[in-house]
Amino acid sequence: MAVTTYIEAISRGMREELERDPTVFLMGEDIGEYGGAFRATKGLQRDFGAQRVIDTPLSEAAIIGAAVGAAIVGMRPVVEMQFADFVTCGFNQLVTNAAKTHYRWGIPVPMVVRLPSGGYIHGGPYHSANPESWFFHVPGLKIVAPSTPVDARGLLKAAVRDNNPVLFLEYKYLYRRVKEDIPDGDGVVPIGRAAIRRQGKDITLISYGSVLTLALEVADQLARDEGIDAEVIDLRSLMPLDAEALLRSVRSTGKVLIVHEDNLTGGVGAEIAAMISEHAFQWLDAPVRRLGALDTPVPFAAPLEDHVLPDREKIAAALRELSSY
Amino acid sequence: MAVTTYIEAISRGMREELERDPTVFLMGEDIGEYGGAFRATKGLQRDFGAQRVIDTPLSEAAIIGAAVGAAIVGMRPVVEMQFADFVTCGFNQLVTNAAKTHYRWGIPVPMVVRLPSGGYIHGGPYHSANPESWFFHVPGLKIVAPSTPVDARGLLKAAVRDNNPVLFLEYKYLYRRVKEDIPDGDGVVPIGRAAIRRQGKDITLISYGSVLTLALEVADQLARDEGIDAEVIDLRSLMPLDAEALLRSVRSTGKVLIVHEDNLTGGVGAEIAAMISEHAFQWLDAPVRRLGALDTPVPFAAPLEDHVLPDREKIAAALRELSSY
Amino acid sequence: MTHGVDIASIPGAGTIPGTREGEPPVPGRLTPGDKIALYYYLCLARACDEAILKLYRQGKIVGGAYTGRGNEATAVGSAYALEKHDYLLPMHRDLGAHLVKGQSLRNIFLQQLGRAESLTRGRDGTGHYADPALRIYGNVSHLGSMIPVGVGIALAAAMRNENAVVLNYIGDGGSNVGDFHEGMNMAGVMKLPFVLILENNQYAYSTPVAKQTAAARFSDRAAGYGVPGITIDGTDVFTVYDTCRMAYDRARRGEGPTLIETVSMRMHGHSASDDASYVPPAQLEEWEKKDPIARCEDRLRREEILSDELKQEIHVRIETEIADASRYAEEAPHPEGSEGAKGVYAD
Amino acid sequence: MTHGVDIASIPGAGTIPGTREGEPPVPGRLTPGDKIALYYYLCLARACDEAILKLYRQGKIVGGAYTGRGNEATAVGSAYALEKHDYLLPMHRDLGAHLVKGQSLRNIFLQQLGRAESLTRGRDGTGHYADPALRIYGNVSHLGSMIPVGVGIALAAAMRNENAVVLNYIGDGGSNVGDFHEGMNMAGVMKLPFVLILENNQYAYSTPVAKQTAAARFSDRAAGYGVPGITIDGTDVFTVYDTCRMAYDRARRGEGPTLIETVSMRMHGHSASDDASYVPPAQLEEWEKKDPIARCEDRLRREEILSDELKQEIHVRIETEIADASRYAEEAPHPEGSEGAKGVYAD
Ligand SMILES: Cc1ncc(C[n+]2csc(CCOP(=O)(O)OP(=O)(O)O)c2C)c(N)n1
Ligand SMILES: Cc1ncc(C[n+]2csc(CCOP(=O)(O)OP(=O)(O)O)c2C)c(N)n1
Ligand SMILES: [Mg+2]
Ligand SMILES: [Mg+2]
Repeated sequence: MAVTTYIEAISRGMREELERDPTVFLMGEDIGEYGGAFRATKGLQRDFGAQRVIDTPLSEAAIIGAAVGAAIVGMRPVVEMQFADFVTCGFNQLVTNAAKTHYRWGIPVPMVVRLPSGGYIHGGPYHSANPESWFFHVPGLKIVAPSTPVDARGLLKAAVRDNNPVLFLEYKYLYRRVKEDIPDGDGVVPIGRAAIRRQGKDITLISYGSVLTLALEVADQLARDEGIDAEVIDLRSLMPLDAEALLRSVRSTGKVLIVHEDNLTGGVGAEIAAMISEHAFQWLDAPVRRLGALDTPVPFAAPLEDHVLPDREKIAAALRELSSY
Repeated sequence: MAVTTYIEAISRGMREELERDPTVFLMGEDIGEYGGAFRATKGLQRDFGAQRVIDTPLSEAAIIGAAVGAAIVGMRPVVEMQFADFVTCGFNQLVTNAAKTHYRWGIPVPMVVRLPSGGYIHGGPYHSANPESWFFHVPGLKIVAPSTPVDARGLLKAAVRDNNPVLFLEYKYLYRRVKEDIPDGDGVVPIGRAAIRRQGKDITLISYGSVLTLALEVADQLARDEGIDAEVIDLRSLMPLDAEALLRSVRSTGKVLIVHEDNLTGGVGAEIAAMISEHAFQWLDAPVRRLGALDTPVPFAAPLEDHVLPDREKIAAALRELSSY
Repeated sequence: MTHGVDIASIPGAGTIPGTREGEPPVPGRLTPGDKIALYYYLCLARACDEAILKLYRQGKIVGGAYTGRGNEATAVGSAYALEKHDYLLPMHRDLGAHLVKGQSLRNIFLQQLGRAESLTRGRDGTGHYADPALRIYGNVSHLGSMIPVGVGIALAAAMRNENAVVLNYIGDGGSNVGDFHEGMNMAGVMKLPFVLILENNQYAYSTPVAKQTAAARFSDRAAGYGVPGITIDGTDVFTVYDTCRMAYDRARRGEGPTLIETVSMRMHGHSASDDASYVPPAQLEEWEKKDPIARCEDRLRREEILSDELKQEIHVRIETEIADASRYAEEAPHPEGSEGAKGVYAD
Repeated sequence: MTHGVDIASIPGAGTIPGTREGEPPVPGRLTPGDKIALYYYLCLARACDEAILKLYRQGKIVGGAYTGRGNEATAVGSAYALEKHDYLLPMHRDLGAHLVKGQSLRNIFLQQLGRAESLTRGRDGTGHYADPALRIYGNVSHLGSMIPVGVGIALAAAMRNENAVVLNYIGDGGSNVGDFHEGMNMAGVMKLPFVLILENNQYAYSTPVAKQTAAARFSDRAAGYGVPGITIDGTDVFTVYDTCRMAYDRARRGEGPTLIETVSMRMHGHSASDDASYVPPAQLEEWEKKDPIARCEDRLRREEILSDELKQEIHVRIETEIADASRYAEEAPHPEGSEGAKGVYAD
């Protein structure tokens, strides 16, 4: 198998689902001939036609709302936000229609919203969004956030096949930075299951997305250089959360660091920390620590962005602090 | 002083601010002659004119966006969402413009968004919203959630005078249910300070809004009947959060129950539980417990709504469980 | 028995036809049976509204009660011109459309009362249900939010060559929400089989149209989407029927959406708890003269289709039907509380 | 020196006038000095764009680089017709408007490079700044989102009887976002002094107008808000000036907003990283003939206002100004990282 980048893996996931199921179609701004701002859909309109890879007007609410409509009558739309930031314009459609329809009507809403997320690319306050926390709180939505090409393809396919609205967070920072062999076969990665990326006995480090890749590097380095042996868990799915996998690890390490790129307060890490603090109370040897971006918009200039977002140094410092607690 | 209901107190707060400061004005759907769906603005257009109490088209995004515009050039708009639920239609304006403007531009955005919130009124999935969690996570916004008439007036006034966008959660359930004497005088209640509603030594019960009033009843009853002596803290402000007041109480009780009406997962309670579990680690005698609505939309039929929302029985059960931990 | 038509002669073994399989009559060619059916549905919708109001006054309805009084011709005429496989996305004053599309009165009342066997199993109220078998997809409270959804259904229908039309409604107030714009524009550029009826009933809650928009006519908005727009009398069921039928034909021919503004008057308050004291009485009096039922009756009498006898028969029937359904719903069990925890996610 | 005009004779002690205190000339009555100023700003905007592109190619600009090539006449002409106390809310291809309204080149480059002393202190880039002294309020990325904000500024200006106008822009793509609809409708019904220029430059990123809307002209949308709408040639600075001046007058008279569609061509890719290979070369060639600068120069030559000498003088001046500003910005310090933690809330 050829080495595949993260974005190629997403692309391939879409292609395979378009081939497999005629009810699957794509919709979004500039996704047709152009192949999307990041070229994730490149070649797909050519191969599947303008009926199944649809260029839309610049209208996020209509895109998401139309996906809901198509989904409730049996189609499986996969829509792209050009940047995750712009999902705020379609927010109402997601929380009012997509999330609440199955509960009210008993009708499945199989749709995927692709969200090119995150910072570390000097995009500034409007091209660096980590939108998960808003939707994490909304019953009826699922959220996945792959950090590897294999998971990106596999979770994309699982999302397409899921009968619920799934937000697919894909990381611009990872698009062309991470590569791996993708084995043949269906490769669906089930939604709701975390993966242990590094076994360890001292600290449970929970993370996802871009910053997971940084955390993993740091964990390796600290194990090598300082004997701090962290178990690194990649959440992969944020909703549903694989609570059992987290608790299992915590029961063996007794210490937890949660790292997310999104700003700290009210982030997904708050729920995880609350959950672990409650359900692993007697196993904890130290307070559950969280590391996230500072509670600011993501600034534009590099030194500012560097200061605001979590980075290797901050992760290392947090691990050291916990280790010596 | 006459006995004043919660909604009259809000009304009075607006009236006093309109009188005090000519840059204050009101905007919203049906708020003029009609006085708003709940009559919070009744009489204000008559007394202050249609220039300062402005009926708008049915356009939540334009209402909130226009408030941002007026605020950045020096006015102090107070806008009403007819129900908090509809703020989803103006979500983008709040998070994209209102929240990020001061950070980016250094220009204050003094505006208030009034959000008639919450359930217990059989409003169903679209008239029962507790919207705080979405905004709690967004740096740049403040959130207050009064549970008494005195606080409703006092926090409304503080919100109007604040130089930041403030979301003012007001509880439909409380509108005509709670009454109290409002003393003369300015009565501004500072944003960011919690209030101890009941002193107690066994458990710290943290809550706000409608459900705080239920929690307080339950706490009184359990103290009387079962000797469980909870300290009840009314947050009043969610952002900024009065962390010091919470930690102070926890350090003396060693046990915490957080109760909010909003659904549990990813709610404001998650952050509070995470914060307390981290910063009061050595003082905790039991895991921090949370009680919130089930993770569903708020259903319409009474038995369903009753089952989904927190109520006296569930609060009592949680207190008992903690007390015997 | 008048002019060769009586209620029993109507096709459908005693049931009055609503939305049908295959093409409904072309404009101007309604049979006497169709006309009686229209009259029946106008009266049924109103009587059902009245029964709901009565339940409300008895304290049996906990949420709000919204009636379509004054709007019956729009709801009934537009739905009657649909075919069975078309999609209906009604708004809160379109009870007549639900009924014409085949919804049972029992389901209507069960929804109002939030009972366990209602179409939403008590999870949501009023017209907020879906009935995929009838291709009815109800509304949400958030005005405008169903327009993009309807557009998406039209997109799916077009992709699958269903030759189906999506009929959606919006109010004069709701039409100022952004989703109206995004949805209509998308439907226009994709030439989707989507018809939007903009029910201009002079008020959005307490707000008169003049405070909602400076547009002379709401149908003027259509040109901005490259779509035909027309303003018609929303109190004349025949005008509504004919106009809609033409719009649906156009949609089926692949020529895209139409925006139809129906002008009428909201004859009741916004909801049962609103006395509408902000509406000038003279305005109501003026519009009372254009009562949709009276207008239809007039015409049927002029055409000698409706006799006193038949009218009596129809009203007795309606009374019985409503009494039955409303009693049924009142006696139906409430949902079990624990049901409320279920069904957030599909399997 | 030609026809009684040289650059030194222009009012403002050697500086070329932009937006001024008091009324700018009435349509058709621009002085030779004004015309030279317009020419100067057209050239300045383009040269500044080119300098930004150069920085981008040198890897010095980290975010995207968006140029206004082809749009200069719209940006410059519309801003030149403003008065000093009017509000400007430009979009991402309106650099000329920033400059005319008085923004310094140094601040433009400081923004592009995200330096500590930029107007946003590095927190945001490009035109995303505000300069209250000049009454410039920049854009956010979210297209359409600034329209309601502009409407709110117009509301405040009207409440305070400022006799000020708010000028806002939107693209052919961005105009399909719901906020366009809500904002225009609110401005219309409140009769606010709000002018929206809809820059139809044929493309939204890779999407041609024909895939954005089926409307024949975007100005057809104005009637839906009870507002005058007009479509003009966006490559002729004089047409733009005259039309805007009339719209601002109307706004100042309290007659409400105007929607002006300016038709032009986006002559570069969407951003510096887009080669726009999806644009047919013939289309670009056709539009090259309507280059805003060439058209202005032609006219000024015909009117014998612009000589080779003066042109030369202007271009030398522009070169110097840009070199100075760009050098200044490149040498300016980056912000301290810790600054990023500050200023989320106002005191
Ligand atoms: C987005 C949104 N904002 C506000 C409301 C509250 N609300 C419910 S109905 C209504 C008036 C609707 O008027 P119109 O659209 O003209 O419909 P009508 O009731 O007159 O048929 C309002 C303001 C809502 N349901 N949705
Ligand atoms: C709400 C929103 N959706 C998507 C984008 C991504 N985006 C940035 S510019 C652009 C095209 C804009 O086209 P147009 O409005 O015509 O302006 P132009 O660039 O042609 O001047 C797109 C899709 C955005 N900025 N905002
Ligand atoms: Mg109406
Ligand atoms: Mg464009």
